[in-house]
Amino acid sequence: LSEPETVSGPPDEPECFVPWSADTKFFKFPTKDGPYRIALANGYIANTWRIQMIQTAKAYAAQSDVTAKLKEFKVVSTGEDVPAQISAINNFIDSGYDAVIVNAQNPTAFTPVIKRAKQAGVVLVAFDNTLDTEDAINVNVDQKGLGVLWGKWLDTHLPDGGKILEVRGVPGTSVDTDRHNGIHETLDASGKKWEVVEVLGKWDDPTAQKATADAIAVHKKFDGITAQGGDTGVVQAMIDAKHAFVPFGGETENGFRKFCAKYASEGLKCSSAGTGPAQVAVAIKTAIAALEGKVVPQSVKLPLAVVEDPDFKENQDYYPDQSDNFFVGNSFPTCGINFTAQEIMGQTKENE
Amino acid sequence: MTGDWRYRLARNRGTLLAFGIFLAMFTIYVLNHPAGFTANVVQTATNKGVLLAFVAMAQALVVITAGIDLSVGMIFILTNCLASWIVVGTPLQTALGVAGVLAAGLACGALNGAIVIYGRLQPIVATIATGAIYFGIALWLRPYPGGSVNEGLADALTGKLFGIVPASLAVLAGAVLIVWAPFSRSVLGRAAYAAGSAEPAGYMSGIPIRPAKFMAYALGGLLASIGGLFLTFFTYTGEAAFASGNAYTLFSIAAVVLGGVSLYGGTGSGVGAIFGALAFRTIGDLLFVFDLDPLWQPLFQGVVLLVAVSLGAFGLLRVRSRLEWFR
Amino acid sequence: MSETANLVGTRWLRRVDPAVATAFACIILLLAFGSLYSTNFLSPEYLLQQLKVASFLGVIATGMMLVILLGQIDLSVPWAVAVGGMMACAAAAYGTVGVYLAIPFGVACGAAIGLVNGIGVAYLRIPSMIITLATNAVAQGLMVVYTGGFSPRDSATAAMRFLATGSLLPGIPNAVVIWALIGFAAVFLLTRTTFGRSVYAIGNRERAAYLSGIDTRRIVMVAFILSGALSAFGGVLLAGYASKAAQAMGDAYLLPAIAAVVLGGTSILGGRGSYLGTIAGVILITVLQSILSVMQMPEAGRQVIYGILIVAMLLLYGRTPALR
Amino acid sequence: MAADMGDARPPLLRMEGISKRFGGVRALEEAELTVRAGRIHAVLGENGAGKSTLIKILAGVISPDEGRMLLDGGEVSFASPAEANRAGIVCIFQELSLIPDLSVADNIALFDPPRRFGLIDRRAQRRIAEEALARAGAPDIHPMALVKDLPLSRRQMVEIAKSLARQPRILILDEATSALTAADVAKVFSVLKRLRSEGLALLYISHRMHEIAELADECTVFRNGRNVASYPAGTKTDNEVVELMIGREYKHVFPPKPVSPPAARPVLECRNLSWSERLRDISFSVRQGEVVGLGGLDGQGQRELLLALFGVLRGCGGKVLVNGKPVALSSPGQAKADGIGMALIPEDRKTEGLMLPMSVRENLSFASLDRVSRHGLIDRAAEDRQIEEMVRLLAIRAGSLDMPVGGLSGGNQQKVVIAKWLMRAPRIILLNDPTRGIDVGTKQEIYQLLRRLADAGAAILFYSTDYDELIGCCDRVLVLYDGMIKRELVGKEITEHALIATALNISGEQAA
Ligand SMILES: Nc1ncnc2c1ncn2[C@@H]1O[C@H](COP(=O)(O)OP(=O)(O)OP(=O)(O)O)[C@@H](O)[C@H]1O
Ligand SMILES: Nc1ncnc2c1ncn2[C@@H]1O[C@H](COP(=O)(O)OP(=O)(O)OP(=O)(O)O)[C@@H](O)[C@H]1O
Ligand SMILES: [Mg+2]
Ligand SMILES: [Mg+2]
Repeated sequence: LSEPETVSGPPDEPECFVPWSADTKFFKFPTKDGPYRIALANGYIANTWRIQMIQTAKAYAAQSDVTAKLKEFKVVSTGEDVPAQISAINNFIDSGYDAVIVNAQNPTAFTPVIKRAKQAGVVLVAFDNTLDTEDAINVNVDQKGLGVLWGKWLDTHLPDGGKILEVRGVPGTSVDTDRHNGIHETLDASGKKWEVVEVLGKWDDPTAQKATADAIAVHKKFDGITAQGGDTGVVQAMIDAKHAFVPFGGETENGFRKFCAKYASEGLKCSSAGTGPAQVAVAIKTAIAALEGKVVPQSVKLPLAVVEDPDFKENQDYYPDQSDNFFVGNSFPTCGINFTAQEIMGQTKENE
Repeated sequence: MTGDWRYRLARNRGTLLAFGIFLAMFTIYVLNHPAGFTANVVQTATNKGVLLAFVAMAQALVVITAGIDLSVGMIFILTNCLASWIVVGTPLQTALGVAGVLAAGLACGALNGAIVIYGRLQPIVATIATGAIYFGIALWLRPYPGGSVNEGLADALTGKLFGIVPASLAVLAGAVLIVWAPFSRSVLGRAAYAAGSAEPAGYMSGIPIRPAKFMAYALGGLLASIGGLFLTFFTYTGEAAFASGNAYTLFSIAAVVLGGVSLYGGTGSGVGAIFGALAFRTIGDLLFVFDLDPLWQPLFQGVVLLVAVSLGAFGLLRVRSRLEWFR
Repeated sequence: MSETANLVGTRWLRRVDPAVATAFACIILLLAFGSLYSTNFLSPEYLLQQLKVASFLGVIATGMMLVILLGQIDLSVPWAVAVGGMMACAAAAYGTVGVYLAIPFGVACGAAIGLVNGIGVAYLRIPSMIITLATNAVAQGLMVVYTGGFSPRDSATAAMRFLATGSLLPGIPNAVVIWALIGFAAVFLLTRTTFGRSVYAIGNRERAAYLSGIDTRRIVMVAFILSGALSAFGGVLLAGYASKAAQAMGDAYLLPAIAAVVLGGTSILGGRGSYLGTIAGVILITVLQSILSVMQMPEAGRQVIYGILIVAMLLLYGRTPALR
Repeated sequence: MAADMGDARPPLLRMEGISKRFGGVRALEEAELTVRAGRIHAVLGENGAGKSTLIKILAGVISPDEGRMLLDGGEVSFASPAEANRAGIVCIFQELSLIPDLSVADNIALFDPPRRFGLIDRRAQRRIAEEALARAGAPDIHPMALVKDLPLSRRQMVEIAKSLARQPRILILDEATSALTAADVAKVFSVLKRLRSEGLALLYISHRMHEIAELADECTVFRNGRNVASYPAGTKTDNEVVELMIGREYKHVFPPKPVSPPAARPVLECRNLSWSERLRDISFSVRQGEVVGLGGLDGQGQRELLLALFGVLRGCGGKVLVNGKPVALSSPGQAKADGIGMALIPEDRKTEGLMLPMSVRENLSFASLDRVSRHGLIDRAAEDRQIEEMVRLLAIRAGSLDMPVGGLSGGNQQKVVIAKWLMRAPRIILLNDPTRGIDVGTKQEIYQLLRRLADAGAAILFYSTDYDELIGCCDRVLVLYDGMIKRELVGKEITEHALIATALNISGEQAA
């Protein structure tokens, strides 16, 4: 069988395939001849992030150097149901695909399917919502690091500590937990006096906005805010409630960055960092590299796309003409991946 | 008797239609599948379908009494989370764990039944509320996805018998034999049908309406927990996934309707609901064999569902008396 | 003679519905309980903020109530809301005419979803629970295709912002005024028009209504169109509130809308219920969600308490009469 | 002979001082009833007299506010119909208690089905059902047919078979024969008489005097919730009984017919109407001022004919003319519209005539909403005016016009159904067995009303299962058999003999 060899680094393109940590393993799969059949097993689809991700995947697969290596690139979205996604992967394995890329609905549920992929010699690459396993490749964003970044941002801008509003994501997900822990560990480590009010925003603008509005109505004043998603809604709630602008650690929504640029002078000092949907391209790249027999880390650490006040630049860090829901972190220069907003969202339009 | 078959056919028309729809769609599916009609393909489809089949059968029991259980999805999720804690260890521990999970499902169903019947609340809202409670408990059990399950048992029950027959299908058949068949032929089951068809008339006829409804809800919880157990076997973990709980609830309603169970109560069968669930699942599988643009997939699924549920409307063409529009 | 006159005179007495009164009492109880945590729960800003947020749910629940009165249900609310918001914003991309027509266009798209539901339920006799589920899936599919394909514009127009967050009357958010207007229209429709009378009649016994010469199918269809349109209008307001539209914006409104209508004393089986009750139910649900949110209860506990409170309130006043 | 024995024995059941209120309505006040084994006890009374309420108390459906019941001399009380059943009390309720989605056999064995290993034994159940159906005189009903597919008269037969299968000691029939035709009634009567001879106690409620005369051993008359008289059957004339029931003097039953049938122009004409094997080639006309009856056994297409005229049936062949102009009606809405002016009093008031939980007021004005509204807005003053007029005209007895119509007695509900259509002053009135379950007094009012409407220019088509009615009310009678008009009887030809003979499809000579 064609199980990967575990080798010691360095990886093939060290500036792109950065290992997660010092003790990350490296895989060397038996070389397969191209062109390859690669599948993307997506779960949920009905939000801008996922749609943008799929558009990016198609755009990347359509790039000439990538197309040359692909015989087939198939995408299936199975919705929120984990078993459906598992079945899709099983089907891809049974149908002889060379690699399957997955944005997993659940990090722990794929153990049986990872086993099957391994037996069948199929390269499995997870990204965004990765898998808790050492048997498949993960393309990871440092979620906890993101929390740390936001915590540090608040720490530096609030010398005396203070009252923080933390707008959390979807409870029970590892992303939410990791980010939350990052923020709190950083704040606690600062030794200052913090009071953190947590509300649930569920990574959704209206929900976050409502929760923020309620929190402001009850608590009147916050000294700093951090939100994991739905940040545009959070700022909107501040504006509606005439809450003074305060330092803010948040995600990479275009709308949020528009606000950050506009109100920076009035005190909305932002750190905007996150996990752009373009990471799917890195995942595809990793899968191809693995199939080509190159050495890749079991866990690839993606760079964070960070922009902080006062560096928000029009049409580079944010796009005034694009949708608020658009996610801005679309370039991974170290991997040679650079998409403009137009390339991604306009892709189908040109094709039609 | 000579005329019997006609009545028999009429009685099972919903189930037969569901079977027909399923068969047609599944045939299209395997004919177009790159791997073809292999044991693996069938196993994959079955494992996915059986989960919904259990939940749909649970829903069918309640719907037959003219009720509805909008918490089945959450019972399914809750028992999944519970199973990821307790269905581990030695065979004895595992067995106890399985029993515990089933008991929990039964208890959830019984709570629904008690609130709806003895509290006299409308099932739709009552089960929305209990669904929130079950989800809260599930989240408390599993704040993050994780846990484990007895993998030997899991592999056995999601694998293949004799290398051909999916084991999950056998378990499903077992559940039909052990839960559905006796229910449909028992006095309480008959009373459940009566409750759904004409509750006051049933009461006036002196049959045990309330125990029957209670049993339907309780058994519904039990079947949902078998589903939750299988989810655990299938994924090796537990997860308090709100969206997927809601999705299973809604899917189960679609499945029972496709399976010929009337939402007005009184007619239909658990077997029909199973075929409805399998047919519904095949709609999703069709995505795999047709080369659709990924962004068009949700629309395709929606339209197929719309067409499938509209099939019943063809019967209207035959309606000669407009009064038949109204039940 | 005098006996008959007497009979006519008792009409007003029966209008005081104990369920509605209890629902309002529950709201006060909740707020009193919340004020133990922070007196700000009784502050005018907080209450107005609640009313404003409640008005989105209120608009959506109005349509849901119409449909529930018919003995049906509308599960297409989530994506009808999203379609309303997204299409209104999308229309705004087409010049000044587009901006002008944004709101009517969004509402019309919702009405179109309602039309499909209505045709399915009224003319094809598909159970509403399932046809609306299917149209919801179709609407979702359409929005995914749309978002993926056309680099959509999704920021709200100034008019939408004004409707949702402005305040024409000093101190009172426009959203509340709009809900009040829609509420008045609903009450009028339900109590003073042949349409409203027919809705109740169909909810009780469609066959009898049909044999009385009422075009029951048209009424059912219109009710679904209204429900779709009101959901979409809720989406327009929501987009105005958030100043942009998003796909998932309707997800959080389906179950609360049903719960609000039923907590307000409307029978889920149709034929019985008053709009005043729906108002109470909407405020109740909104305040309950808000208090649980602000009190920083962990999500698990919040869900459990939410569920228990709803069951408790229903047990207080939402019980169906005993068989004997 | 049976009567002598019965008197000597102690009563099987006694109800004493029973009172029951529904809100403000006193349904029963200090009511008494004594039932003896081997006797058929008829209970008579106007609509709303409290008969059904008394029965429901006896059968454990509702509990009395006051009073006690003695069974075999010992005091009993039943918390549910199941308990009453176990004590041997079996009741056929006025609103049937069959389960529409279950088969006939399932229904017959509903209460206590035969079991093997705890599960229902369908084979045995089927045997029981077939036996019971045969005993009830309805072997034509297939045990596997679904009840919802049967016409009302067959359902009543199933209900009777179901009660027989329960081996009752006391059998109660609350208007259980109201939808049956004479042939079925005869079969049921022979069963009941046999049961009497087997020593059962029977309580029989009916508004059909001739049935009571044929069947009862003793009678109790109820008025306004009290038992006003008990007497051995046959000791009072019909007129005396009716006076007891209504508490006032009683005039002749049927209003006089016009001497010669009116020669006015036809308002409603039917030419070669046919529909789906159930109606074949039906042609007739109804003139202004005429009352035309539809006769025949139940289920011979009468109901379909009325529905077809009212625009309910699809795919009808033939032609319908109103006022000489052909019309193609495709809904009741069109049929009632101004140019046509049709009204249909439907068969089943509970599912087709009324919205039971809605108020009397809302039900009364519902068919005339277009008349009391402008641009869809209801003019409440106009609505109230018209409603008051109808309440007065038909003497509808209701605690309040805002009470749910479901709270009225069966007869008053039926009056509401009729009133709701009369409010439109229709010119063509189709009636589908409108006096079923209505007391004699009210029936008489309805007959008067029909005649008055006809005299005022309406054309009336009137289906009834009661031959007396057809004979007393109609100018002509069309007798249907198997979807065809078998014979038209005019004036003096309308006799019980002719009606029955034609209904059974035997020529008059053979019958004689
Ligand atoms: N559930 C109820 N709620 C309110 N009032 C009721 C109810 N049931 C009966 N009544 C009232 O009680 C009185 C007696 O009704 P009951 O049905 O016993 O009359 P009945 O003698 O059977 O008449 P009918 O011959 O018309 O069937 C009526 O005035 C009726 O309106
Ligand atoms: N619901 C029913 N109503 C009336 N008769 C029935 C019903 N079901 C079965 N029977 C009859 O009872 C007899 C024995 O039934 P049996 O136990 O074999 O049921 P069955 O044929 O297995 O029914 P099914 O296949 O519908 O479950 C047969 O003669 C059958 O016609
Ligand atoms: Mg069989
Ligand atoms: Mg009665």
